[in-house]
Amino acid sequence: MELYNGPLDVKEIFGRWLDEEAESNYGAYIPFVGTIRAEGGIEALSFDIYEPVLKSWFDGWQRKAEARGAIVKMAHSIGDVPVHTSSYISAVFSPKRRVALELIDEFVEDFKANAPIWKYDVIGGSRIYAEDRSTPMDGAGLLK
Amino acid sequence: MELYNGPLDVKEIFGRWLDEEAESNYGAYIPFVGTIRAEGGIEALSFDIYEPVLKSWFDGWQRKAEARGAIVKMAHSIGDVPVHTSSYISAVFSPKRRVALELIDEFVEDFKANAPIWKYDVIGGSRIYAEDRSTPMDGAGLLK
Amino acid sequence: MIKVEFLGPIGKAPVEMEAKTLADVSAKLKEDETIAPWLSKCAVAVNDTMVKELDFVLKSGDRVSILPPVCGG
Amino acid sequence: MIKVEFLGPIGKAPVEMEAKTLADVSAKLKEDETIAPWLSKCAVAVNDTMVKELDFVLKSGDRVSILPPVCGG
Repeated sequence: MELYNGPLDVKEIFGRWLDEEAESNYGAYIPFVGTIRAEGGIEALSFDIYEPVLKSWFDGWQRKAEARGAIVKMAHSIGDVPVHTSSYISAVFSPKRRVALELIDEFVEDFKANAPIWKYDVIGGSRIYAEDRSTPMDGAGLLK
Repeated sequence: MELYNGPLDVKEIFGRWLDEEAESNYGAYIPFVGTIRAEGGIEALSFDIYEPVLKSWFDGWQRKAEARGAIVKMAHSIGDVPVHTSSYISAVFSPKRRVALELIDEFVEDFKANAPIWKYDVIGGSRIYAEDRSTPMDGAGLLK
Repeated sequence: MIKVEFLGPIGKAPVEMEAKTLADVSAKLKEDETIAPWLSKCAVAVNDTMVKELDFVLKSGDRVSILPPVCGG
Repeated sequence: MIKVEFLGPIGKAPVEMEAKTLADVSAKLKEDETIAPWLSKCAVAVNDTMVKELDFVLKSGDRVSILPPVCGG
């Protein structure tokens, strides 16, 4: 798991992960690259991350992937990420195509639902919580 | 659609596709990279491609992707591809995560079932048709 | 004494309180008008482990984190 | 006269024949012992378009391709 201030260097990360697993005998490598879309007049998105819980979440996924003979990797931005640059890359390596296609879907969807990351629109220099696009985590409402 | 003699330059292709769509305002980019596994004592896999039908197949997928606001890209090797190098990359770019995750799965699975590409194991310098891993295309058996 | 911290957009400084279980934490946070509206949509971690039981027993020095709705990616 | 070509691993040179429909092609190919075993698992293209109808009408100069089981990737 890798966290960076500002936009990701997508090519460096993709290539380095490829090299890291070059001799691991995986047949399928599926990265998911998330890029900031120009919409709603934003200049950038901005992210807060709570790293200890993110690390636990990621370690749990690493165990789930290993149980299926695969591995997962992940990189995310902290702070401002301008439009048309990337804030998120996750990837699955697996011996088998079918496992890789299923895992990348589950991993990315659970990431959206449960990774402790908060998103803000940056408009006119101010930072506005993207409440309408945010999802309560599993177990939300415990203290209500 | 790109065809190359021998292994793919995965980093070059990944990076060039990223650059090509850098201003297209897609939020999700999912490549699938297929790498030759060391198994069964092979030195390499080798591929024959029938390009005219592959082109039609790919153009059909480009139209299906466009109908969902997305695009697809594809590169494949012709001839010998040594163990631990890559023979196949396909990719989806889409504004939306969900469409991208569904399309990459459908695109890769249909590729395996219907792209006119024949695979051979290269063992001791000879080329042996990978019959047991091959799939009859849609409509097979018409002349039986 | 335990410590309660508010993550991401909640924008409130940590508070310390006496609490034997998360139910006690819930009762105290409901008294805070700026926090009460968040509670129905927030998840909870104790010492960085997600917790889903309201009767979870706290000990002195525990750190309770309040996690509002997320949107990574 | 039409031309029939055999793709990938079939490893046979193209043949020319008279045929009004793909049914005629089928009848003639079944007479060839090296080709007959492939027919149940091969798909067919005419002039590079996949065809799924046995009564597909051929015209002189058409090119029929026999496509054995595939495995790209």
